[in-house]
Amino acid sequence: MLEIRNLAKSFGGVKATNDVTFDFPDGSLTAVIGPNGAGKSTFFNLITGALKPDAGQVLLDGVDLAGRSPPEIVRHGIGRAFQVASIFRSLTVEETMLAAVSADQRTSAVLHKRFPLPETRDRAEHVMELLGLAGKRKRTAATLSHGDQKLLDIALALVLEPKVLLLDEPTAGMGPEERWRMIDKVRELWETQKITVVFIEHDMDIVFKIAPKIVVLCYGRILATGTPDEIRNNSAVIDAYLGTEHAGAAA
Amino acid sequence: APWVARAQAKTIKIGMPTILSGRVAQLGTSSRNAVMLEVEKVNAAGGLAGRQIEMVIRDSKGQPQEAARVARELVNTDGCELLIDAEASSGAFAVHEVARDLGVFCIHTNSETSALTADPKQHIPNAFRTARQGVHDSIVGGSYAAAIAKAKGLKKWATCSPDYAYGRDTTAEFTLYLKRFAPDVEIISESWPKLFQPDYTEVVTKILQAKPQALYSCLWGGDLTSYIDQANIYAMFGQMEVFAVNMADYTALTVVKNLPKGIHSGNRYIKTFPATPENAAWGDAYKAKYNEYPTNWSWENATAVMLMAEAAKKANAADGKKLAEALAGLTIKCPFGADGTVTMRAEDHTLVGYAIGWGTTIPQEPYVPEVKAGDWKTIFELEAEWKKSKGYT
Amino acid sequence: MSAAVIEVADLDVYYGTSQILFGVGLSVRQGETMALLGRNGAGKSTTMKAIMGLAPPRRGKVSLRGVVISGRKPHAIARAGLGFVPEDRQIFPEHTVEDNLVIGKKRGPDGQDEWPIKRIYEVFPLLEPLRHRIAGRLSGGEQQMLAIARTLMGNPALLLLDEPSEGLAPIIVQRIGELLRQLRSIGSTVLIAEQNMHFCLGLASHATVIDKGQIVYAAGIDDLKANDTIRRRYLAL
Amino acid sequence: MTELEARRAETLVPARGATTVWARYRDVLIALIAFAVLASLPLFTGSKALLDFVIRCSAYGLFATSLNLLVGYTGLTSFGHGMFFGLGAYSFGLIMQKLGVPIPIAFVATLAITGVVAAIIGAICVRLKEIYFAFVTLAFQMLIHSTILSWASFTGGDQGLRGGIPRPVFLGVDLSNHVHLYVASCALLILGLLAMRQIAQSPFGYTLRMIRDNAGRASFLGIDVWRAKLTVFVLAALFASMGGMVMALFVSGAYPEFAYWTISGEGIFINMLGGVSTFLGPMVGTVLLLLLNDTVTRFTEYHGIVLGIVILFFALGLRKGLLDFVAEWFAHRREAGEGR
Amino acid sequence: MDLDALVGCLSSSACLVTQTTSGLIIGMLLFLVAVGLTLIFGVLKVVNFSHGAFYMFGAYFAMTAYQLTGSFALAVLAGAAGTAVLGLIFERVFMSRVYGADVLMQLLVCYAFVLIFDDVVRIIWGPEFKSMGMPAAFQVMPLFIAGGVVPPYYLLLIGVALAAAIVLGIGLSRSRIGKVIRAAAHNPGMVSALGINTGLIYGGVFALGGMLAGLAGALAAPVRSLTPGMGFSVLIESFIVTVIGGMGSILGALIGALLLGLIRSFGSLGFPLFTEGLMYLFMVIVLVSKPTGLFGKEAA
Ligand SMILES: Nc1ncnc2c1ncn2[C@@H]1O[C@H](COP(=O)(O)OP(=O)(O)OP(=O)(O)O)[C@@H](O)[C@H]1O
Ligand SMILES: Nc1ncnc2c1ncn2[C@@H]1O[C@H](COP(=O)(O)OP(=O)(O)OP(=O)(O)O)[C@@H](O)[C@H]1O
Ligand SMILES: [Mg+2]
Ligand SMILES: [Mg+2]
Repeated sequence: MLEIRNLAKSFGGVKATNDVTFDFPDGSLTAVIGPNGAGKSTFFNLITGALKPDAGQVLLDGVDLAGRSPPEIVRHGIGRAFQVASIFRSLTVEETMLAAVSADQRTSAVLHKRFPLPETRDRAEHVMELLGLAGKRKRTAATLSHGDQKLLDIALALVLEPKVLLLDEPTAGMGPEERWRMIDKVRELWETQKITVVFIEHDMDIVFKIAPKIVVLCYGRILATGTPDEIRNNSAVIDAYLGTEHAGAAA
Repeated sequence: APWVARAQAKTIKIGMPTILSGRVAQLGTSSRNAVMLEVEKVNAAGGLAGRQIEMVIRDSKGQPQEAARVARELVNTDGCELLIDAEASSGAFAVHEVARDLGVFCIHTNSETSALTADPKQHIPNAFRTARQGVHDSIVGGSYAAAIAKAKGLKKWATCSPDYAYGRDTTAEFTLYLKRFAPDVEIISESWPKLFQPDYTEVVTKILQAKPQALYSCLWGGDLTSYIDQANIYAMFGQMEVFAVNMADYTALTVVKNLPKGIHSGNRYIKTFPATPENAAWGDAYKAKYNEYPTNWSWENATAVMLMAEAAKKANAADGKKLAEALAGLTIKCPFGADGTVTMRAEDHTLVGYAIGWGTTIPQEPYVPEVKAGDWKTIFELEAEWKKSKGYT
Repeated sequence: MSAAVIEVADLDVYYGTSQILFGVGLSVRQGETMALLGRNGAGKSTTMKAIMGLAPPRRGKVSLRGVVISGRKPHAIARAGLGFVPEDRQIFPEHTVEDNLVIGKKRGPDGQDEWPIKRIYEVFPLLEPLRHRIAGRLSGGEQQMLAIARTLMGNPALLLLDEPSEGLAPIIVQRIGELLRQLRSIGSTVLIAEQNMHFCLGLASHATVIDKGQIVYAAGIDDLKANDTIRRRYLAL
Repeated sequence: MTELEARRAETLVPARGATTVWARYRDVLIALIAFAVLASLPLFTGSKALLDFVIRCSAYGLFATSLNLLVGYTGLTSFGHGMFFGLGAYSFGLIMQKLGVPIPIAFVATLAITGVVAAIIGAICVRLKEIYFAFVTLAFQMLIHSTILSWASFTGGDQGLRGGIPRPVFLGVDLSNHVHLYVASCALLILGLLAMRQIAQSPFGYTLRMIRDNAGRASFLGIDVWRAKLTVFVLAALFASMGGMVMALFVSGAYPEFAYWTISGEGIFINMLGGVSTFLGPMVGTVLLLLLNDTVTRFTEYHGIVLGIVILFFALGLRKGLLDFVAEWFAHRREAGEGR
Repeated sequence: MDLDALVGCLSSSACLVTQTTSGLIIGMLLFLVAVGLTLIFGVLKVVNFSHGAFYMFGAYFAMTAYQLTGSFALAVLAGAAGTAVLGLIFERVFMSRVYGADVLMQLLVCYAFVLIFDDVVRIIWGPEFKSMGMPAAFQVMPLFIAGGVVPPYYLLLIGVALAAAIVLGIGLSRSRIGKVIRAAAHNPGMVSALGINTGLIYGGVFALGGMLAGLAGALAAPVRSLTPGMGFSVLIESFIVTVIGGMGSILGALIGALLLGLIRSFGSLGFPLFTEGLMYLFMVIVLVSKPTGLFGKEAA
């Protein structure tokens, strides 16, 4: 279980994360929404070590990870994908996956053997298969389409076999079709891999359709939590975030 | 046999690595000019033991590894049988190693570092030096300065010299002899600007703070003129006697716009010292040909060619080995000799007997009207002593 | 019917050796809001960049009110009267809001100045209290408004908007929609590229559909709403 | 890039897999052949100048290729890599002059010294980014250069290590013999290149590529970026130091110029000339630069202008190193061929 | 080391004044060169290795103009204007072709011009060093302030440099053109899409940077010897200055230059043999404690 306790971070005067406490049970799927600048990405950055929290705890199965470096946190089992696909432009899809597995198996500093090590193959293969990247294995990452780059980014997080997967706007910049394909994939992963998934999303159709639980952040604080129906009808959320178009629409 | 005669008639190539680009290109060029001036004379007179000289001159950019590379290439690829090494100090040591390795005859013409010939560890039979030697310079300078110090009561001295081997050694030796002849002299301030440092303001002010009665400097070339320009606006020259050993060189004298009167300097090359018709004629001939005055490096390189020509005459061969044998101990007539001759000393293969002296400047030609010649007898005595103190003998 | 403000004909655009646009042509008339629709990677942004001269076309012609502007440098094209709001907004993050606006200030192609800063603040009342804020610290929606406002400062005859709703909270999308309707009501001419159909269909008067670098459909917005084939085939709706 | 383009790019990437073992042996084989060819050169030509040229290529080639481990593979632009070239030359020269140990011992000791110094300097430098990394390495280089100049009693100051480097015969190898020195240099070059090739193709090599492309992302995969950078910094220093030792043997001395920033500059220049995205690019650059240098200085003392114009040709004309350009050109050709 | 001298100086007002002004002088000339460097880097992200050449050309242009006209004002003008034109040409004809290429490629183009410019000077003015000479107006006795010596020429020099610093600083932060320049530094594409000719800005910035270096060269010409390659040592020091101050920051360049000047003037008292090393050491210390220089911004 991932437990967040009193997490706080401010930039200058801005309290980007303000005393956030929340639990993500094992195997849960949670959406994080909130206005632009509410502190959603910051929240992820604090959990994954990209930023050091000013205060608070990030407990994974009881171990406090707050303030540790990204490599350490990754090794404890929290993987993440980025709002803007963050990949290795000059490596091929296959090389990217193999190198990531190598990193996870602590063989990334091996000097005397040739890349790739045989023991990295299966895992890399498995994840490429899972996300439908196998057919594009020889493509250089930079030449992939926008959507495939996002997929590759998620694949990078997944190939480390994390306990918790954090996805920052996995569908950002995608068309309606790709969007749904991507989110179906995320749900499938969640169902088959039995991992804890937390994702940030601005597309309410998606959020309301697939997330059993939603957290709304606003000005760094938790504004509301609940099921899609609860959130949809929460007047504070409507005022701060949803506006009138989505409010209660699908009820 | 006829084939011998033909071989004899073949031209002889002399390789010359020197610095033709970068900050000291001017000096390298003046070395080349002087060599070519003399080689033309030798060739007109029949060449080196009957063989016409062909100079192969290459740029080393002043980098030792390039100097070594060029020297090797001159011998190995271009077929040069003799080398004139017109490099500055570190390049000279690099070429020296090449000469040691290849056994080729080599005259160092520009390196004034005493150790190059004084240190027996460096000694090889096929290498010589026709440059002035630092320690000679310092002995003459020290004794000249001491005389003035005593006459004018200059007790507090400051030094300001470039921070590299030449600057440090020369300054150390100068003060050594200054104190020897004038024991109550005291060095109260030392400055060590970097070679080619663009700005000397902090050095100038530092010296002004120390309020010395006299200043010694072995800055040279552009560094010296910069220094003078910058010291001038602090009105430094009115406040102390200045001994700048490298001032009396045309490269500096003709360039500096507000040359202060009365700077003491050693001669580098100056047309009027030694005050002989031969020397004046040589300087004029050089000026006529190249439209500028010779430099300190010019006379040193010219002397090398003169010595080679005479040695070849004596050995009746242009072969490096025989040339080296003939050269050791050879005395020749030379416009740059203190008494009209210079000698290649046999024991350490370095030039002695060249004109050396000090005088004071005036802002227009002849710039240094009177030069007080140094005394070679004293030089020899003190040099021997110095060698012993260094463990060279 | 008024004359075309912008006329794009036969554009071929390459990135390096790969061709992205194949003979793209479209035209927008005075007062229209034209939606440029298409899937990811269809070439919407590239079309806009090509019009702006940021991705110079190898073939084809862009004319603004009959004057050929293709082949000019971006700044010359902007001066001819085009205003561009790129998909990622590209505000100047270290400048204040007002500095961003000042940098965008220029007279229109006929020397007119219809958008003094006062009017900007009237149309974007949310920006006025933020005028001295560092733009990089604004929220995404505020940045989007700033980007549009900055471009309006240049008095464009035609506004090119690339995905103004991307990555924004629903309430902000709604607000920007209102704003664009307002602009339309004062007679501005707009070319807008969008993925968000809800948003776009409620806004545009005309639509052009691009797919794999080619224009496949162009008509009035009601036509498109009625044409299921096109919508399903190219817009995945 | 379009799908079409991407599919083309696909065909450029050589198939990997079971071929990795073969790839390794292929590298060794190529190295052996290259060594055989180089080592037998003296049998066919009496030209000492050619051998000299190859020795200098070894020295600069080791240095430049090691710099490419930093610049090309890791994206660390060092302006001070030359300090390790100088350090190698000086340490080796001093050990031989002062201690008179057998050459292999001096060789290993020099590597050890370089490793320690590089680890200390690297630990400070690799935290910095881009231009600041470049300049702080430059600062360290200048510090080392200043130290060499100031510590004249030990290093000989600006006059360099004088009096030649002794070369006691070891196991029949006499490095004062020109041919022996030549063969030894070739052996060092080939071994060094082979080792660097192995580094580049190892899992660590791919870690470096990841860091170059996106260091931040690499750290979210569990890679300790700082450690990896430091490791490659030290490894590259070792090979640069080897180059310095070859140079010291060639000129039989060491000079402050070896530790001056210009050496680093030349290294970068060589890399740009030859190309940074191909392993042998720096080697090609080395040969190009040395050839250029040696021929141009023969004909004019205005080599600055000539060299400058040649550089402009590369920079403005090709916009990349020669080998990179050739590799790309071949790729296009192949692509065109397949298109037909 | 000679710490006594340093301590002795710090306790004497005469020495303090003299050494401080001498530090200011060194620093201010350095600033004029460095600020162009930092400006060009800030806007174009180009590490202009050929910047020293502009300093050199400034000095040579000034010397030639002085010899022809005898007017020092014209000489300075010639140095500044000549290098401005040179900078413009250099940017428009050559540098503009390598934007977007590898940073090292840009470095290479600059390096090529270091070589070419030095040889061009050698061909035009000859390999020997030259001296312009101090204009008669400034051949006067130095002033004495609180016991310290300050030559009037150097007061002029400090004044000019300070004026340049103020004009640049205010101009860039207040005026619209300044804002545009800073914006172009971040995002040239967007700036041009807003109707601003970035080519002109780039050329202008290079011309301005060249002009400032040329101005420094011209002002230094009366007191420094002129030689091909003279730009080099100045360049290295300016790099130290810009890196210490933070690449791209004008205030950083000013502070960095003054600090370096003071390090030199006081360092030469306390550490006469390690003044140079002191500068590098200082740079290392600054970068270790603040990895982007004193006023540098973290690259995004
Ligand atoms: N490194 C930083 N330095 C200063 N301020 C920051 C930094 N990162 C984020 N902020 C500020 O913190 C607040 C929260 O930012 P964050 O990126 O977490 O928002 P978000 O909820 O992810 O928004 P969006 O939906 O637009 O991505 C914003 O006001 C932002 O400007
Ligand atoms: N800089 C570039 N280099 C190479 N190819 C590019 C570049 N930018 C875009 N492309 C390619 O050009 C095609 C069209 O891209 P464009 O950005 O115009 O699409 P779009 O319709 O705007 O898509 P989106 O909705 O994702 O913004 C895509 O296949 C894309 O991969
Ligand atoms: Mg975010
Ligand atoms: Mg787009």
